[in-house]
Amino acid sequence: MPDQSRGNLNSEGQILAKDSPSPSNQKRKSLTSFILTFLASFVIWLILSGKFDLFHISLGIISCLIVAYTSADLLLPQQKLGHLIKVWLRFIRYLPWLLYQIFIANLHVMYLVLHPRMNQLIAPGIIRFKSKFSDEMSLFIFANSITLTPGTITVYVTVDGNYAVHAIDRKSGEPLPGEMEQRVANIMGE
Amino acid sequence: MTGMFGIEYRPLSAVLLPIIVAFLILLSNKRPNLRESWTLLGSVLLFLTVSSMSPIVLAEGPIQWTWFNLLPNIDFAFNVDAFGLVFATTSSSLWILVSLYSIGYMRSLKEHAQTRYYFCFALALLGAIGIALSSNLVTMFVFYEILTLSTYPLVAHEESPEAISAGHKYLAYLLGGGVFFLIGILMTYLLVGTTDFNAHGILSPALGPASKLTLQVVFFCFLLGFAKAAWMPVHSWLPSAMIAPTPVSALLHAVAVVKAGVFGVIRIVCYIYGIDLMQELGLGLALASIAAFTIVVANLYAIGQDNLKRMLAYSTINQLSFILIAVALLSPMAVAGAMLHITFHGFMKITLFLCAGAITAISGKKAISEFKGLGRAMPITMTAFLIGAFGMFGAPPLAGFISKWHVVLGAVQSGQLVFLTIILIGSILDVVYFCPVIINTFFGKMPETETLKGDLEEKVEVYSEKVERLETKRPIYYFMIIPLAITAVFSIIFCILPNTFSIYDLVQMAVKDIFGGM
Amino acid sequence: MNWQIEFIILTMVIILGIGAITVKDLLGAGILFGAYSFMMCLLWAIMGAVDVAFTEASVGAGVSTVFFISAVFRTTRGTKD
Amino acid sequence: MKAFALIIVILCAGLLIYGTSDFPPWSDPESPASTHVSPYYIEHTIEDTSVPNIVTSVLADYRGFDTMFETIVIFTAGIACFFLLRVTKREDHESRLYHHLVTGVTLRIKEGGKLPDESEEFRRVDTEWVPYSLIIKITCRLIVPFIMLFALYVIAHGHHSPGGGFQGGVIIGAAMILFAISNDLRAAILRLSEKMATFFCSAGVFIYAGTGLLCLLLGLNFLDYGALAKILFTDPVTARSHGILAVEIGVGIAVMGVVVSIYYNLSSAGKHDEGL
Amino acid sequence: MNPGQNDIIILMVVAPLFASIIVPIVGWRAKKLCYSLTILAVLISLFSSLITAKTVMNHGPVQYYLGGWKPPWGIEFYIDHLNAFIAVVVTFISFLGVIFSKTNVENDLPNKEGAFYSLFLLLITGLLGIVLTGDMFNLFVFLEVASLSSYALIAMGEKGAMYASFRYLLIGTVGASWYMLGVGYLYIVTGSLNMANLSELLPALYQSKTILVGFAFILFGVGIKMALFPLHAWLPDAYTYAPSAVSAMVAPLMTKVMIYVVIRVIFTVFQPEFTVDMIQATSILSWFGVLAILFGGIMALSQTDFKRMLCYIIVGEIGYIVGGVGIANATALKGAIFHILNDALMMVCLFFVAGMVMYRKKGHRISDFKGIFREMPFAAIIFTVGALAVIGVPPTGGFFSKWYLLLGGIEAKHWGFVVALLISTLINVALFARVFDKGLYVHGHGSDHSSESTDHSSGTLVQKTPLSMWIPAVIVILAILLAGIFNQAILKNIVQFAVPSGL
Amino acid sequence: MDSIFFYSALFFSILMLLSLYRAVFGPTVLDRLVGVNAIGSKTTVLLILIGLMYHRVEMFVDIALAYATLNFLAVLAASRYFQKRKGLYDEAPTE
Amino acid sequence: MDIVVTIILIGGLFFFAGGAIGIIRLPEFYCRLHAAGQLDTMGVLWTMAALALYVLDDFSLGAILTSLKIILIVFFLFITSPTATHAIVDAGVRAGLRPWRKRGAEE
Amino acid sequence: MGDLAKEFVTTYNYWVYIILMMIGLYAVMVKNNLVKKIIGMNIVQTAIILFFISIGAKRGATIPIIAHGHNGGEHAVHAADYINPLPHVLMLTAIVVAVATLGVALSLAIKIYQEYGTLEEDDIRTQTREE
Repeated sequence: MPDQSRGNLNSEGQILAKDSPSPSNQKRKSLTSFILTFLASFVIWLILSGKFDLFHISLGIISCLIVAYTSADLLLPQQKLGHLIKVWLRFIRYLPWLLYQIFIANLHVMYLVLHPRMNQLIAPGIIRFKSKFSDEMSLFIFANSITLTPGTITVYVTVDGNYAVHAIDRKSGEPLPGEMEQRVANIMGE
Repeated sequence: MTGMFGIEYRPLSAVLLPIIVAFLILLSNKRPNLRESWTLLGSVLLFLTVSSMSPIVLAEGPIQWTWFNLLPNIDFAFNVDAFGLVFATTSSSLWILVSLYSIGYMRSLKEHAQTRYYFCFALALLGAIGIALSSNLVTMFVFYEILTLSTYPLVAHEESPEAISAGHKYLAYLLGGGVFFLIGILMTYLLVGTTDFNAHGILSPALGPASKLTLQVVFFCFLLGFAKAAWMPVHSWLPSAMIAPTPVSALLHAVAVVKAGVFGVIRIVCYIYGIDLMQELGLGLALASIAAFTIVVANLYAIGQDNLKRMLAYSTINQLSFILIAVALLSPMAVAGAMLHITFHGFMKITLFLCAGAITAISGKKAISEFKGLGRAMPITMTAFLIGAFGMFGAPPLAGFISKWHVVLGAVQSGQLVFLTIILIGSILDVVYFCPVIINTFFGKMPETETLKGDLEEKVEVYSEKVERLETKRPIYYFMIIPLAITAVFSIIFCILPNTFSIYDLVQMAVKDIFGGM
Repeated sequence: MNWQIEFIILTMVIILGIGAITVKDLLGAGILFGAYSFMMCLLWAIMGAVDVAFTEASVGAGVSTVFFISAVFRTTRGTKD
Repeated sequence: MKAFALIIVILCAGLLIYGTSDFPPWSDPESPASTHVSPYYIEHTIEDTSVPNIVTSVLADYRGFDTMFETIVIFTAGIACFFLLRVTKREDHESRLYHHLVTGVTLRIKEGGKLPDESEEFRRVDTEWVPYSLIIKITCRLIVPFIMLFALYVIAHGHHSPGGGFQGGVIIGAAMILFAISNDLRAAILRLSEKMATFFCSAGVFIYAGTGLLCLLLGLNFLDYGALAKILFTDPVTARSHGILAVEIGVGIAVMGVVVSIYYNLSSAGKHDEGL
Repeated sequence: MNPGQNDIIILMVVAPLFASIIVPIVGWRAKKLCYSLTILAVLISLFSSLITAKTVMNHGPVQYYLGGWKPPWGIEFYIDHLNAFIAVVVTFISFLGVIFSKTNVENDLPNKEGAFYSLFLLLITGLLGIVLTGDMFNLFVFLEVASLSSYALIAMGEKGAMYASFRYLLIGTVGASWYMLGVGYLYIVTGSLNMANLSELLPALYQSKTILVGFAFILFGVGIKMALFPLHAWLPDAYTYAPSAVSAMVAPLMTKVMIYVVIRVIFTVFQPEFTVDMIQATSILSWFGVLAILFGGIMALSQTDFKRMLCYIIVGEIGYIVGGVGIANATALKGAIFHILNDALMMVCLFFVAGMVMYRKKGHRISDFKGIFREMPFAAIIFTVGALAVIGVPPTGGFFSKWYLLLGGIEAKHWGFVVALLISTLINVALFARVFDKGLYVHGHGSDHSSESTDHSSGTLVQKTPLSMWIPAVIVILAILLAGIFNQAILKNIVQFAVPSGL
Repeated sequence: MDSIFFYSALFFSILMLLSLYRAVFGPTVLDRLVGVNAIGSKTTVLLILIGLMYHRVEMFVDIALAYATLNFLAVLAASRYFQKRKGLYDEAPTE
Repeated sequence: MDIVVTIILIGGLFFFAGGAIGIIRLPEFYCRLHAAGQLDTMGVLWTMAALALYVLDDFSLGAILTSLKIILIVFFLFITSPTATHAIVDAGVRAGLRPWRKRGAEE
Repeated sequence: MGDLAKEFVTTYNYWVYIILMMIGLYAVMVKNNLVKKIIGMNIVQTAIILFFISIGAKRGATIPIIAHGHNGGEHAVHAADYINPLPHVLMLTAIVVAVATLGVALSLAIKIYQEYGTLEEDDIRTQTREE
């Protein structure tokens, strides 16, 4: 809970809050992530640029090198190559389901919004639960999936997997964590 | 002749000398002896330079010296003509005496800020000499302003609130006048495109394009500009400036400031407007009326004064207007008298002031009613005072007689009998206000408590119990006595030998230039 | 060709402008000013000034709003008017 | 005061409306503004500079001097913010919270306790510190490289599409700001130190002005990129195009540095601590 | 003319520019080096401005095409006699200002030398750019460079400077925006931004209301920046609280350069037949000048702070110049242009004095001037010369510009201006007499201690004014005197030709 | 097709007016933020629609992208304020 | 093709309209966020899809790249939009904004 | 649609810029809070940018980037086909100036807040007067 971070702090060296180790100042410059970042950014560059003459390509290479040099540790902090590809493939498999869920839930919210007696239908409330994830990335994907699914918004996530979700009515809040958690766990191979 | 002391460079060196002296004074501010010797040296050199020019001017005519171009058709130039030389000689010769006197006065009173005093004094002399020698109005204006500004710290030297307010009054009158002077110069420049002095006037060509009224207004601008001449509505700075130390008053009244004023008026009347134009515009009459009014009123003021210095101030106003009236008569004799009176009045008035200063410095008295019996205590001083006072109303063996005589002749010459009467009345009133002083000093009795015995030395002995400083600084007391004795002597000499320092010749030459003959 | 859109957006610009200076909360004013910049950006895109729109999008929407918020963060939010 | 201001405002409005009445019709192709100078730019941009984006060619070449000083304006702003806000002294009572990077634990050191050095392991945290949201952090981690790439693309393709040095520079700066917001200012400063940002400000302007000076040294007028043909071994038109690119890169670097520098100083009021 | 001579023009702007880029970087390592680099850059600028002025005097106006593009399309530097003259003034004054700034920066702004000198140089760059450019919009950009740096510099002064600078920023930005609006109005009917081109295109459109409004807004905008009387409210606070080195530099230059812009706009972009004859803008302007003179003088009288008094004097002096421009005959304009030089010199001189007094006595109220003639005699001399120049006492330059202004006023029969000028002279006397009194007369009534004793004690107790304050001050009083003595040389060679044709 | 784009663009602008209500009259700052965020997402689409109407959509895509990025930045910064400064009601008087 | 595009576009508009109405109608801040955050995201998805399809109509390399760019925008928005929503909620919670409760509900 | 309405609509840009400018000016003069003043100042600047961009508008023209597909290098480029680019260039500069001014103004506001503890103008004035 964020509010607890300013508790009664007297003893020397008391732990105030546990936070993820910041990737930014640990100079883990691995070659793999550098190359991967370079390749990824170069693909995006080609999409953006749309010019395939030598001059622009070389500009692109220089730009991608700069990006890879400066932010490889941001984009891909620690994953192994094989793992990464698997995750991506699974993520793409996950997307249609997510889109479908979003669409369904959207219709629900539309119904709520356009209903003349809206105030009686909605019943906002905060749901708290603990998920089984420990990996940041899966926490993140799960949290964003929850937010994307209308009717629910992630209020906060902690590193150890505590979630608080705001739901607009009972129906939206009920399925959590449920199926979605399972699918996200599948992606990350947990 | 070549070199720095060639004839053509003498005007320049006359102007540069005070500047050099001023800065030498400033540099040697920690060493009083050195500082004062610079002053003396400078004044002597200046006098030599100026007086060395008069034979040349008399023989070969004016010395021209152009330095650089200030404005189109206006150069920063000097033109040493006879009239200018009269004024220059007067002021430079008096500087020597005033410097001597200052040393005595300042040291005996242990005045503060002496460096500033000598510095400003030198600059004031620069102003006076510059005014005398300048060849056009703009150059004159430069020096006129220098004179005004450099005398301001002198007037307020005492640094008391009254002194400072007197200084402010002084500045306000003179710089305010300076503004009008500037307008006059501007109008002159606009009308005729030049401001060079010419013995026949330069403004007469302007009569066509510009109306008479314009020229008359311009004349009054000039007249206001020369508020230094202390004619009556703009005189009140002069009595209040009396708060200054006596040598400064001497400088103001006798040497530089007021003389610069009347000098300027004469320059305007004779060299800018010219006699003919003055007559045509009827300005002579106007000027004479103002001056006549001033003479009468100033005399009446003077009679009522109890403070000696204030009385002398009104006396000065009166005498200055006498010069103005003489000029305004526009006859050769009168103008010659006016020019002579500049010099003669300078010498006589300085005598009076130095006496007044000596009285104050020694006895600490300022009011005339307290002067009883001083004549016996300070015989030299009071004799000199007597000479000065009689000179003022033109008693025969004294210098004032010569100039007054010329003026009276001039008045007759021009047929202005009204003004003749006023001149005479003025002279008589002079006697009236000097009487109390003379009577008090020579016939009054000193009060019991302050009885002085014997001559000056004994007096100093007596006072030594009360005032310590007089005793300790006794030798410099002579610095005060000697100058006033010298001036008193000169007041007599000028009557007997009017051509001392070639003054008379120079005046005659000037008048000849203006009128083409006496 | 599309003056109607322009008309609406110009009206919005005025509303946002007035809003930004009347809101009694500096943070709100900053946010509304950001929205004002959005509208300006849109307006310029409609008028065909793409480069200006781009600049306004990056400057007005992004940087200047952030600057405002930083400044409000470092000073105070309350205001009398 | 209000009434007075209202009067002035209404007077100004009246004056402006008065002036508006003589305007040429709105969006008129025949108006003087569209027929006097600007057609030259439109018709000659390809043959003079081979840059299709007329705005870029006018900005960086025809009126390149303007743009140079536009860069200087922003440089001035950066230096001015630094000059106004930066404080180097720090009160000691503030330096009590520390972040242990390896474990991600935040510590508070009691009064009199030994303060750890700022090092790889420990980092000072300020009293206003609050834990940063995981979601925001990861999102920013993912999109910052993308934004930077996009910004570089914008700079590099200023010739052909809208954008250019200024916009690109601002977007890179925005990426840095995003990073600073999602983590904290110290993390951002560790990536791009203040001195580095200042150096970028100067370097960007230096590239621009240096290009101009190079042209001067090569014998043509200041900022006449045609002179660069001598060292690029191309024809003057291509040289101009490349000159424009160089200039845009300069602008981009400078603007990035300035935006970052201003943000650093504004968000922490010059103390360079926690920031927004 | 060979191209090498022309290149020197751009050096004038580029030298301080490059220095300003390098200085903040250099400031990390070697703080001392910043100062010398700055001086070097300004010196280069000064020399190139002198050479340019010489070229202009010998060969007539010079053009420099930036980027090699011809004027209506590209930006040009167009330098005629007026420009060249003002450019020399700007570089000269900034040279002195830079020298003067040393102690002020070291004492008051530790660790920020690099940024300070950088901003200082940017200010100079901006001002020079305004003077040299021949393009209306480019002028705006330079204006902003100069303004932004001056806001920052002013804000680092004593307490109160922040708020003053903030107000200056608001008003200044609105002024600059108005200027730009005016340029837009001109652009919408002509389609051009180049001054020379505009002056060719505009005569056909003189009947247009748009032109009139554009002209009005340009004047409003520039009027705010130059603190013309009703729009001057920002000036006194800003320049009073600014650091002494900054006010010594900004106060003389900023307003003067803006007046240059006014002259440019009125007489070059618009021709005199429009501004003088058709809409009578100049006569309105001259009356504003009159008001400014009187208002500045009266407000200055009521101040107790020396720098604030100087600020109001500046307001008055702007009135002089604007009035001279407004009278719009050759003589008055000559006086106005010459007064730009003189005013800049005397203001820099007086602000130097304020800086010296600030350095010694940690204050710049008039009461802090007590006894400066004894304690800091050379500062007193500098002050005296500056004061005399402001009053307009002959051997100083101030007299001669006033002379021409008066002459022009009388020629044009603009008596209001003449009277205002004369009254203001007297007011100036009163102003400086107050300071003189404080400085000269320390003893008051009944002086107990003799002068010699004070002389000795004062020298040892207080720290000496450093050399870096001395040299510029001495140069500036020499310049004031020389400007007076050689005024004919200046007027005949440059200023005379700077007066626009058609007058 | 142009007319469809035009009318949808018009529709978008009207929707933006609706969101504007929240932005201007939102009782709390966060409501304003919501409104502005909603306006931002609509604007992104609107920009591309304008591009289509100019038939130069490739030029407008970049702007839309930059816009989306920076809108996100602004929202993040504003919300960041509240993460650090408590008291939505304390400091700012709300209507 | 045009018809498909039109239909999808209108679908997107529908979602957007829902979002806009929701923002106005819903009673409190957290609920409004639901409408603003998610319905808009959906709307963006649909409209962008329509536009990408339309661009793809003129089948060339440039068109493909443009539609790819549009998809990139959508992708981008899908990452940022929930994050932004979350940030606002987080801000609301930390700022101490109480969630709205139905009158009489639960307590 | 009547002529008057048409006139109004076609010059709507100019009306709006005048209104915005006046809003900004009013804010600068009257508003008590310094940040509000800064916002007003920025609104003035944007209003002027709006004015300039309106100058550049051209009926029936496209954005000022030469299109490759339609008329590339070999074809002549017609000036009437492209919107006037010059005001855009000028306004790019103006936007940059605006943001630079904004940065400096906000720094000053922060400093003023540190010095006086308030951003309200009247409070600052009272404090200054009390000294």
